[in-house]
Amino acid sequence: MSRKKEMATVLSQEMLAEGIFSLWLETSAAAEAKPGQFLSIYTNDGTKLLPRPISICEIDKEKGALRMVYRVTGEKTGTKQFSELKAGDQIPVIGPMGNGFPLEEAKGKKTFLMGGGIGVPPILELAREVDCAEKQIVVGYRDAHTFLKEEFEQNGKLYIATEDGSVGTKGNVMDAIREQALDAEVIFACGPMTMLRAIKAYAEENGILCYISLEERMACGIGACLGCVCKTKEVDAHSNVHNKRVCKDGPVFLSTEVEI
Amino acid sequence: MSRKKEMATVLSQEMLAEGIFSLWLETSAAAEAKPGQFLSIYTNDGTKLLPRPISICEIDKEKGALRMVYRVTGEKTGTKQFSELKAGDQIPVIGPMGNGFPLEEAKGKKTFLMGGGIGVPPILELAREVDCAEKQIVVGYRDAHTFLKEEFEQNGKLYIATEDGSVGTKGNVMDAIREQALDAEVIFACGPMTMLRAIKAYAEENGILCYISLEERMACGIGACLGCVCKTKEVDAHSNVHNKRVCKDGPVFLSTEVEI
Amino acid sequence: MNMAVNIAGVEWKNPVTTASGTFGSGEEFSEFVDLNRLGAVTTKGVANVPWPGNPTPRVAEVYGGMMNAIGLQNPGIDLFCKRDIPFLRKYDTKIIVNVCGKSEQDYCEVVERLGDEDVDMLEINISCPNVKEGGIAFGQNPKAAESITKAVKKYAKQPVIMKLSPNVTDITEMARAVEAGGADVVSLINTLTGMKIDINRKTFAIANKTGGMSGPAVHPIAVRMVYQVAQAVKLPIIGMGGIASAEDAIEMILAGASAVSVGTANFHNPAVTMEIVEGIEKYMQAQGFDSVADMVGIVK
Amino acid sequence: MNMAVNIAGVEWKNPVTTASGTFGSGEEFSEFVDLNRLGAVTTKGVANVPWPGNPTPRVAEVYGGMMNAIGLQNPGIDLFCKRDIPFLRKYDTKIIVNVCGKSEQDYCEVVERLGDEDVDMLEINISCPNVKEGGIAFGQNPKAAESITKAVKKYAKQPVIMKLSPNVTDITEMARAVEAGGADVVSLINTLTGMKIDINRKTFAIANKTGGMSGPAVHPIAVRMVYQVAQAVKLPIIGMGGIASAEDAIEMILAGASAVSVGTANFHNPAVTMEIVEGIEKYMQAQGFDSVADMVGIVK
Ligand SMILES: Cc1cc2nc3c(=O)[nH]c(=O)nc-3n(C[C@H](O)[C@H](O)[C@H](O)COP(=O)(O)OP(=O)(O)OC[C@H]3O[C@@H](n4cnc5c(N)ncnc54)[C@H](O)[C@@H]3O)c2cc1C
Ligand SMILES: Cc1cc2nc3c(=O)[nH]c(=O)nc-3n(C[C@H](O)[C@H](O)[C@H](O)COP(=O)(O)OP(=O)(O)OC[C@H]3O[C@@H](n4cnc5c(N)ncnc54)[C@H](O)[C@@H]3O)c2cc1C
Ligand SMILES: Cc1cc2nc3c(=O)[nH]c(=O)nc-3n(C[C@H](O)[C@H](O)[C@H](O)COP(=O)(O)O)c2cc1C
Ligand SMILES: Cc1cc2nc3c(=O)[nH]c(=O)nc-3n(C[C@H](O)[C@H](O)[C@H](O)COP(=O)(O)O)c2cc1C
Ligand code: FES
Ligand code: FES
Repeated sequence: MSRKKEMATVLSQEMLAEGIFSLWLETSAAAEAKPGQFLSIYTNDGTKLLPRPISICEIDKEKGALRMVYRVTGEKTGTKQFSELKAGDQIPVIGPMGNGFPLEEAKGKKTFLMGGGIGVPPILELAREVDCAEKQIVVGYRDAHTFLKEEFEQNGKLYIATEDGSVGTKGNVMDAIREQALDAEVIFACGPMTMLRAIKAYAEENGILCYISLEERMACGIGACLGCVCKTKEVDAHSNVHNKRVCKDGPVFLSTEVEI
Repeated sequence: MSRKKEMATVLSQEMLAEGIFSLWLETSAAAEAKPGQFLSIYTNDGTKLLPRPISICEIDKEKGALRMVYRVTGEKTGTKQFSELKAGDQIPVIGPMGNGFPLEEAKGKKTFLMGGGIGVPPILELAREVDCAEKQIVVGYRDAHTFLKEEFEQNGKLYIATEDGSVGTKGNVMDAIREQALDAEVIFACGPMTMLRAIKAYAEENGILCYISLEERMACGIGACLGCVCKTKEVDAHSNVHNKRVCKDGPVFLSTEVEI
Repeated sequence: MNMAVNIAGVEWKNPVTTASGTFGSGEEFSEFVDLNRLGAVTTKGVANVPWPGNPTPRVAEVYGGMMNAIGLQNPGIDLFCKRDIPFLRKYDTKIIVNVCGKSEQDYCEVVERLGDEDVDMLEINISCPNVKEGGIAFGQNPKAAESITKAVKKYAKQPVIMKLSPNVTDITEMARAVEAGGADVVSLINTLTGMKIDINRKTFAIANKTGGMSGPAVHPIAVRMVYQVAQAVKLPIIGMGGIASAEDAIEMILAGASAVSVGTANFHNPAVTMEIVEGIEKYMQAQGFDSVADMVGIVK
Repeated sequence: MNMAVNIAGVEWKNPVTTASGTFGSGEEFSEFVDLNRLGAVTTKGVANVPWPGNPTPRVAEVYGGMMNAIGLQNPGIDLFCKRDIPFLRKYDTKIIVNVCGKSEQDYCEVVERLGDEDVDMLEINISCPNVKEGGIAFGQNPKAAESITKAVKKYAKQPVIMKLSPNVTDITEMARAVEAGGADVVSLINTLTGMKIDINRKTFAIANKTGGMSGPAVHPIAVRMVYQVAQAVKLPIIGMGGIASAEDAIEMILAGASAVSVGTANFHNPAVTMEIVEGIEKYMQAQGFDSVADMVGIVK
């Protein structure tokens, strides 16, 4: 009985690109947070009862604050309501949630930190914290709205792919790797399923240790409802079937243990 | 197609007594408003979809503003949410609604303006506007929280009853009339059903022309759903049965036409 | 782009009508809505004779919706024909008359009487949960539903819409029954029976004890039933239950409804029907649909 | 003032338990809730063998509630007995094991197995709408419900709670059937079958197409059914469906429930069960009730 839902206080909010917002929250969740974990953010609207899982983009332990970068997915959505929050407003959260990236695996290794689309934000805190041999950040965007670019440049060697080719490699993160003839011994990745599938295949072909962060619809966010499962290769010890819970056993999985 | 739901702007809000609030709203409804009419006030909360009917307590045509005085009926209620509104906030309303008091009936007549409990507020604008021979305002409160007392004193001869006897006559408005041996030719009244029943009986016994403002649960507030009916003595022309709609045909009725 | 829909031979200019009982006969709402903009107006249930309805309180708010037990108060068919039909005829919209009764004969009397009137469709309410004999006896029993449909069809000069109750184990069984009885259209859902208790006063919030629940809270149940009925019968469906936005209406259409009715949402926003018409139009434009019919039931 | 309730001979310290499937076996929630404060913990449905459940997406948000089609994923009775029962036994609370199955035999196997385990009550889920044979065949047919109750009772060493589906025409018929079959307690309601369509992706929000709806939106329907069942049978009732506050729980008790389960609300506020226990206590104090039993079903 050590955890609870709490009111986080909005420290600041800004729009990074069309529909992409950056929100700094003061919350006790910051104390324990690790890169790759997420926050369950609740609305203040009684018609929307389920949490929105949003990855932690930056951690400021001193201020006890977390930065969340998120996309507004439509009118009348919870994220739309989040985007209207102003400094001083309160918003209910539970966190930190999930396992986070196993930073120790990258120690002394040549590493890819890969993010695509709205999977880009969690790569930032990861890049800030990971201690590895060659920190190659490979991120993919839709277009020239390359949010967080400056922050990435300060934290590693940055490679960008854009779908429309307006910045960096035209295509996705895999295209960028090929174009730049990059390689690595460890991969940490977050992004859309198609991208994760490609990365998983690439890692397995090349025998690279690869961790991917998955997304699934959630109800409880704490591992109790079995809403958010992903298929696993082996029978999982908790579920006793081929399912793991993204919210609790993940969101970060070893690429070889899940079937996506 | 001349009417619509509109956003009213809160000009000010204050607490008059424990749980009793006074809210000034800027709204186009002020232009046409008459004493005895009400405003349908909606919450900004998607879980509470029905309007709250609140009587108009004061009309300021110049400022285009209406004053609503209302009681917070409990935690988690719509009125509780109203009580949290601050100057500048927006709140959806439709109005003015209903018929209002027939002021012309009081012309040159000795008149009682009677209010009880949360039926007191609409008596204020009535007192300000009615042009009658002897303006006797008789209002009943629970205790010494005699909200609007000063305003009443400026607009007629005021008699107060309180249930606990702390101010004026101990008892209700009927007790006040008896104690002070008052009489009148016309009565306008608003208040709880028990009070209205007593006034109706008194008026009928004494052959006094009496108008009472009724309360009923509403859904549409505009006369379409038949949610808010009251029993009538005669078959009503609209309903073709013994029912009239409080929201549209009322809330003010001739005491002899309704059975309460 | 074509917003018109053809429901059992009646061409509505768009797929949006009002849910019976939430819009009176249109007069009160005509202050807020240009009735010419609606595909059809569906009127409050009318019986052969005036009905007084239930005692008050008749309505209560619930989380994300409301409950009602109006009890089908209505002025009777005579006054309705004299006053309400001529009023609605002034507008360029279809008229759907909702019919209620306590016996097969009651329904048939009203339906026969309406044969001579200038109305476009009849909706037979066999699903009102709020009066002991307001049709629910017919609406929860497939045999009875089929039989009353047959009876009504004998007298009807206009296309007949049978309105189904969601308070059943298997909605498709009911839909098949009215199809077998000769219904031209089915509409669903009527209200779900609910109850609210005032814990401070320790009494029912509605004098009738139970009430019919409606509003956004019931929408997912309505969508499910519309979908199931669309798979089960060939009849066109008028979908309703919790529609409060164009998105809700479109969901219903994608699930299989050829047209939609808007009820409780009118109480929250009297102009909502017009906004829904506009919203459907915008969605069709954005998604490249040429006609409403192209959207009906495409999610399978 | 006495918060304890006696349900079919089992004394709970207060009338609040968790709704099956929303609380796992308590472990995850034990970080947020002092399980010692609950009258009982009701576990996620368990079958004779592990079940993989449905494909994802399994959950969706709806207005004032949610839908799920987990499909009764569970680790099977063996692992459950080894891991989950010992975990719960560390706490001073009653253990109610929810049982699911595809055939009468499946259910009986689990029930028999549990006879040797240290658990307090069994809840038989004959009402899961999300798996083709997750019991709903039993839960929508009174004869089948009676027969499975009888079968289960033959093997059961603990009191048997039969959990009813709201997706029926007449809930009292189902309650009477399980009473006739020898049930010790009835619990209701399970989820209402709903559907949500994503109009932009033109697909179902839930892979299973339909899902079970729960949360505050369904509360009035649950209260109505609890009330109806309370009038129809003598069995104690565990009421659930949309309870998210002490007020909601009290409403259910006044309608006739001897105890209440809290489900979806746990997802919105993991500490809600404890708050509900406290709120009921406060209400009893304020209203002068000496025991929970004094409140049960007093609104008639
Ligand atoms: C572990 C994890 C981390 C994530 N991190 C981020 C992030 O850093 N930034 C970001 O913008 N997005 C992130 N997402 C996606 C984000 O959760 C959804 O975009 C968001 O929940 C949508 O909510 P809404 O209010 O906009 O939409 P609504 O349509 O109002 O949502 C309705 C319901 O569906 C759920 N939902 C809708 N879309 C998704 C989705 N794609 N994934 C999971 N649930 C969904 C919502 O949580 C809510 O319960 C993450 C998802 C997961 C699982
Ligand atoms: C014509 C008329 C004029 C009124 N004028 C005033 C006034 O000037 N000041 C004032 O404080 N109150 C007035 N009332 C009563 C006021 O409408 C209710 O107290 C208020 O609606 C309660 O809403 P809530 O949000 O507090 O309660 P909730 O419990 O949140 O309300 C739930 C639903 O029940 C309805 N409701 C609850 N109580 C009542 C009630 N007593 N009468 C009608 N509907 C109710 C609400 O409108 C809402 O739809 C008036 C009522 C009517 C009919
Ligand atoms: C106040 C009210 C009165 C109603 N009266 C009728 C009626 O007379 N006949 C009928 O068939 N349905 C009646 N209904 C049911 C609606 O037509 C509709 O089926 C139901 O409310 C679901 O739609 P909604 O959620 O959009 O309101 C009534 C509903 C409400 C809320
Ligand atoms: C995610 C989820 C999983 C559920 N799993 C089960 C289950 O395994 N067995 C069961 O009998 N009921 C199950 N239910 C139904 C609940 O126990 C409960 O009957 C229903 O959700 C209504 O209560 P609520 O509105 O408080 O959630 C589940 C409900 C949810 C939301
Ligand atoms: S969201 Fe409930 S188990 Fe993951
Ligand atoms: S509230 Fe609808 S008729 Fe009065």
